[in-house]
Amino acid sequence: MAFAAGAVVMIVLPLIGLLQRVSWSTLLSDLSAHDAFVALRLSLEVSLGALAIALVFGLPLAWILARHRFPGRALLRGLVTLPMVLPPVVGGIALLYAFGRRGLAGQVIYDLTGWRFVFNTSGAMLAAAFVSMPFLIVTAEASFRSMDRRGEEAAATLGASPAYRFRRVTLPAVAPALAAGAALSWARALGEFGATITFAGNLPGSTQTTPLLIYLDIESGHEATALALSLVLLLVSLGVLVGLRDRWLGNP
Amino acid sequence: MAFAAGAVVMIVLPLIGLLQRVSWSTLLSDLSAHDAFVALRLSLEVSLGALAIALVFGLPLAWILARHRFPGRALLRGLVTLPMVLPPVVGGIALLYAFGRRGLAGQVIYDLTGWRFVFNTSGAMLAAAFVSMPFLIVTAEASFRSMDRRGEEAAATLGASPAYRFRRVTLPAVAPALAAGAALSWARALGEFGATITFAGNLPGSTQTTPLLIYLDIESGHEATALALSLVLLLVSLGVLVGLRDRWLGNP
Amino acid sequence: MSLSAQVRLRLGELDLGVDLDVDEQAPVAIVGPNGAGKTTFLRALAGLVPLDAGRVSVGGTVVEDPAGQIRLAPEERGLGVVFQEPRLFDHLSALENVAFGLRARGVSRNEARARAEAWLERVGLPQVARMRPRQLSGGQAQRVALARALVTEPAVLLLDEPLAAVDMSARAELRHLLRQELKRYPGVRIVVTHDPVEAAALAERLVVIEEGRVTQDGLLVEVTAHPRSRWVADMVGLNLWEGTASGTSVRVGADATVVTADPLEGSVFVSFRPNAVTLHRRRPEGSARNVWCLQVQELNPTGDRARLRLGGPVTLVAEVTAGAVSELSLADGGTVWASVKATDLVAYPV
Amino acid sequence: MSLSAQVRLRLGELDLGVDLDVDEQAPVAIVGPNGAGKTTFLRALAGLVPLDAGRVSVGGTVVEDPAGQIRLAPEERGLGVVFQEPRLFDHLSALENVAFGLRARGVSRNEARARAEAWLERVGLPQVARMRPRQLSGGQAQRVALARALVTEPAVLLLDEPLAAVDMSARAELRHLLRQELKRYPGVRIVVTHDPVEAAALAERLVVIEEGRVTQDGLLVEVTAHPRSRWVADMVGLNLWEGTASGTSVRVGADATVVTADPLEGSVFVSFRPNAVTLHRRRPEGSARNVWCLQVQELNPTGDRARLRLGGPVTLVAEVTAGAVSELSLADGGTVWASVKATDLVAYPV
Amino acid sequence: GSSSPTASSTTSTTAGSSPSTAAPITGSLDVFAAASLTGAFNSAKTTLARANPGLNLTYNFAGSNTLVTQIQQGAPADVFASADTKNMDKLVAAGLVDTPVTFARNKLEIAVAPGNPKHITGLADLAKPGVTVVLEAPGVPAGDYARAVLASQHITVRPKSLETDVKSALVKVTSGEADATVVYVTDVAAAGSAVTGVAVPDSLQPTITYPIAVVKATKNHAAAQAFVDSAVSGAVQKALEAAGFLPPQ
Ligand SMILES: Nc1ncnc2c1ncn2[C@@H]1O[C@H](COP(=O)(O)OP(=O)(O)OP(=O)(O)O)[C@@H](O)[C@H]1O
Ligand SMILES: Nc1ncnc2c1ncn2[C@@H]1O[C@H](COP(=O)(O)OP(=O)(O)OP(=O)(O)O)[C@@H](O)[C@H]1O
Ligand SMILES: [Mg+2]
Ligand SMILES: [Mg+2]
Repeated sequence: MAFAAGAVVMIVLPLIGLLQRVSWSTLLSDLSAHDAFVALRLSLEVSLGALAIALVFGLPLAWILARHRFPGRALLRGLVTLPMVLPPVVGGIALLYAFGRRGLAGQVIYDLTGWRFVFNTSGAMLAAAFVSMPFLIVTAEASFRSMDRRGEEAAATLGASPAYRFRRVTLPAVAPALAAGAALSWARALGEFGATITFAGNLPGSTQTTPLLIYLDIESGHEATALALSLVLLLVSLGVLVGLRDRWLGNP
Repeated sequence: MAFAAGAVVMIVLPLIGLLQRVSWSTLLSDLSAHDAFVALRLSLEVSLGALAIALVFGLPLAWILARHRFPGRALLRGLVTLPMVLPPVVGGIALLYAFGRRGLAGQVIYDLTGWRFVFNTSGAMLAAAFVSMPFLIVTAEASFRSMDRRGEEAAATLGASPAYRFRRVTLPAVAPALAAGAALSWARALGEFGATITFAGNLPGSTQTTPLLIYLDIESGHEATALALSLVLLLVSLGVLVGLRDRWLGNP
Repeated sequence: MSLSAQVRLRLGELDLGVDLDVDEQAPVAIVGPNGAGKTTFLRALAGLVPLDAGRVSVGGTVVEDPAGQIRLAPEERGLGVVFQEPRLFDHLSALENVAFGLRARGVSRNEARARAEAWLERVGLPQVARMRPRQLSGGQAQRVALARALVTEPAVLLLDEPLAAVDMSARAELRHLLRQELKRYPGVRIVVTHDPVEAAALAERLVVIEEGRVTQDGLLVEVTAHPRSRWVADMVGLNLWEGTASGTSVRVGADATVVTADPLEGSVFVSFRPNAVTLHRRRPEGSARNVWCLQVQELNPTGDRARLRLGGPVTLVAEVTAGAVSELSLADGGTVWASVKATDLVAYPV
Repeated sequence: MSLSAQVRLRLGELDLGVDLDVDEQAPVAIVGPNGAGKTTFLRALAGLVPLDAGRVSVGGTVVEDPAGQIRLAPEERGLGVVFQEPRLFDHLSALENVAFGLRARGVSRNEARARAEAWLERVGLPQVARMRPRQLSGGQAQRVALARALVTEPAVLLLDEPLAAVDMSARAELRHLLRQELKRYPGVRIVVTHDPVEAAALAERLVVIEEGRVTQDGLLVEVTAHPRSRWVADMVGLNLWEGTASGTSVRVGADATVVTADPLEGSVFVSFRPNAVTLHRRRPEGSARNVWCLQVQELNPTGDRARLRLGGPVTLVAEVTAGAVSELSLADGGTVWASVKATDLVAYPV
Repeated sequence: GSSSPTASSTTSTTAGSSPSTAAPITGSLDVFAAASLTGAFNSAKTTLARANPGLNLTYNFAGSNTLVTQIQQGAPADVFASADTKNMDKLVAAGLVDTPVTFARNKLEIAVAPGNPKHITGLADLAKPGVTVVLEAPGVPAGDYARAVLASQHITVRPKSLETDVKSALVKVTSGEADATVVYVTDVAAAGSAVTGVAVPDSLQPTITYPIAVVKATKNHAAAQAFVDSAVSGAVQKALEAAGFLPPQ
């Protein structure tokens, strides 16, 4: 109990500190003065896009890592967590090497389709997905692994195909853990900064997400604006997390 | 299957890109030339310290959030995820407001004990714990919530106290999810950069963790060294994650 | 040490209102239909579901009283429960499962092991000591759960269908063991069971719960001899009719009146054993007034006998020897004459 | 449509080697002690545990053959399973649980609902349709699971103790329902049960599995009349001795020889019904040679009769009327003379 | 002989030909600029937009080093404005930019808490016991400049932390963790009342120049060149001066 309070203090006190320093009188003008709303909209778009990517690509990977045996599985399982460890700037550089116009895959894609990720909202999504997908994968994998499989067996004997089983039995059973993983992944994507600025650039309206704008505000000495903007970012994510998660998880 | 491969490409290709650019011939000299090993040791120390803090403080909080009803629970549940969303620099500033020498709690602590977190390894740990603890809390809470409680009931009727039950029944039951959460949390702490630099500073041997050193190498144009160092960081965490997790989780 | 419970609670569709006082003299068996609330009642005693109202006290100590804001946690009530499903701890071996309650109570590692081993032996499973629950069969798991609860020797022992998953031969043996254990056990003992043989073997007092209410409560021989509901009659294998008596004549249906030995007035139950029914190919002669021509609705051979469900002006179950079945060439759908002697009919007021 | 299985597999301590051919003529009951491998055998048929060797074919199609690298997934085998535990889907209502298999097979929403509702009604639970599994009692859950498997009408139906959690009165009714369903069911039907009454009601053929091997397989009446193992004898409630015959005299223990009606030579089984035993206060006179003075080890009153376990030069179970118990003033620990007529002893070669 | 990373030979203040009265700039223009130029460049944007209705100007602000990496990786930049010559030289060496010109200079300044509670009057006070100082890390230009100046005056400072950039050094002072640090005058100006500046004598000031160049791969060379010109002596230059930067000369 005391320890839990310690955790709350550790997390909530800094947030209160932030609140204290926000200059409330100039809050609205600080925000409306510049691209704050554009950046916020873009942030939502990019973070939700990254979450979608993580779900579409990461979930099957988590499933395979949890349920199939193949050589190199342990290694792959470790590899997918590495983007979390990589300093974001290095992550951005790595992304450039892979998906930049001159990158391993980027070059091929550019030559074939003329598409490029860099300086493009899709690039910001890719960067956010790169850093946030591991959170979903690791959480989903753990839940796929540890869930009780007797329900799946029963479904199979009732004639349910693997896909039907996955949708109607497995997913509902791991929903709480998946929701947590998705929340983690989404929040990480929303706060993503280093990889985005390095890989996707910092263009208002297409790659300048809120954290990038906050960074620029701090760089140019507008700390008050930066804090105001952080506050808005926090409120938005708080709203989403509080509003959605409880409904999603069900209330025990 | 194809989607899973997509996820692997998205994550592994950038890592391959990094590998390609590392200048292997000068790798060792790049690393030994400067404080690389000091920084690596410090990184391990700080990230493990942060993990310990997260476990000691975050686990009880996760338990309370999952199992007790109290007014404001949904809000608190949202609040504890916010450090993930905060751009790291803002996180550092917030930490300064709370635990800096003039901060809300920092002032009190300083006045009473003369202790300060800033410019101090403990500050780096605090910063890392601040950003990484939410990962543990969210994962642990989801697993506490969704676990089958019939075992706990049985333990209670066998005369087990809540603490004994928690240790002998609940923890083993959620071990896989906890391991995943701890891995996420640790990896995030290991990669932590922005909050540390802003809050704790950057002094070799006491607060200069590997990501800070990497960032400085990049800023000062020593990209090769930065990549070499990133590679070492990746290998260390890969070693820990691959080596420990499979053993910890058990192999299904 | 005794248990006194007034349990009032609602849970979903269930409206549970059960009063029960049990002393340590003899084990009590609870029976009742699926969904009657037997498990919920045990859970309420154990503190696993809260009462809405009422009170539970164990040995004079009030362990729960919503009005008085008293509510002890399950582990503070000093009772042991065997659940309907095994609920073993998956990460512990069978032996560690059995030793769990002892370890939780602070018994030393070695002693706990030794006592757990002894109990595994008693439930016939010494060989599974090191196995994990998922390596056990359904019946083995339930037996380990039984050992796990019994080893702690709590003041109150609640058993929810402890033998349901145990195979017939092992059941006889385990029932015997359980009977001995319960007999000499110095505490309150309550067993939920679906099996009348089990109830008879384990308990002297029988409590019937139907739809959340106690419908019968008394000595086993008393309750089984005088069922007061179709369910109880079915359980003990008696035929039961409800009717209106005037003297020795009881009207039990639109077209049916039976004659009993003892005169009564008003609403009565009439019950009789299936083997008190005699079957005949043609209408029997003589003075018997309890005679009907019935249709064979079901014929179940069991060993050297057969049970028949017969319908017509009255509905009854008859038990006859296998020989009689072939002699009378009885078959599903055929008709037969059935008679019961008045002295075999037991009538008692509703 | 028929099922032919040669199942060879090892799982933990279990070494399973069961050959079984079942046609669609009549249901088959499997019985055996806890841990014998009955559940594992059904799981192997269903494709839930892989064979090490052997082969399973359904209606001529090989569904598993390790040597031939053939292994169809459970959902491709077209069979239905009722598991020993309900295994309902927690997030679906009882009705949705029952409709699951139909929906998975592409039956329209409305039709699936209607058929599921009809089945819930048939298992006696129309009122729980909208409830979640955790709101059901143990017995209700198992009945829903039964409906869930039956509604899909698969070519092969595997039932693992379908009635174990069902209360006695509902059990009689459900057993009746299941008997009818299984009777007219046009497929392979295998029921694991611990209850000989259930086996008798549901199946004509009885297969006994002990320690992973088939120890008896035949018509129910045949198997129950001639048990070949202590377990089977216990299950059907017969006394069983193994001994060496020379003519009508069979040596069944160090100090005990019995006389039977039919002469045989060599190793034989001798079995007799508990109610063939007559008890006497003093040594009975006359020519009876099957007479022993035995100790009462256990006395179980069941309704109007009592079962006694007696020990001494031979061990046997006797069934006598309640009247006899009081007449002979029988009690645990006392001694009594027991006799069995030679014509009541059935002897057959091992 | 200071070893500070001063202007390189490739930098010239005379390159560029058009005067500030050139024809309106049109088309789209991507300017990659060091993050420390954010305030000045953004405020110039309004003026430029008014004067050049046909101009679609986009900035991409990031660390100079990041921008170099991006341009090397084929990013669509038209103009690159760097905060130091070292990063610009990388692009010059790679042949990716035209000849750079200097468009701004900066000066070092000591930043202390508002009101200067520790009474710091010059660089020498940074070595006083009881004064907590942070500097930027080696490799960070401001830190290298500061160390060179301190070394030339034989002042030995023991910094509590080697900050990774100017802003985090400044934050240590504004939050009261450090008593003083050495940053650029423009940073002190931008921070407003949060810090007080203590001047470093002009005689000790290193040469701190900001180079700008047209990226060779530009598709709008005219506009790019016009922006470079404006930075040297036009509307952008005015905004820079307002933010505290010194003119190129
Ligand atoms: N958690 C719950 N939520 C809602 N309703 C519940 C819950 N638990 C029990 N019930 C209701 O209580 C009824 C009785 O359940 P209970 O388990 O006590 O029956 P039971 O007598 O033990 O039956 P069985 O013989 O089948 O085990 C159920 O039919 C159900 O409607
Ligand atoms: N997953 C497993 N791992 C190891 N051993 C197992 C596993 N499953 C079953 N066994 C072994 O197989 C034996 C038989 O199990 P099974 O469930 O088939 O028995 P059963 O005949 O159904 O018994 P019951 O009547 O108790 O249900 C068990 O005693 C156990 O030792
Ligand atoms: Mg129950
Ligand atoms: Mg089984």
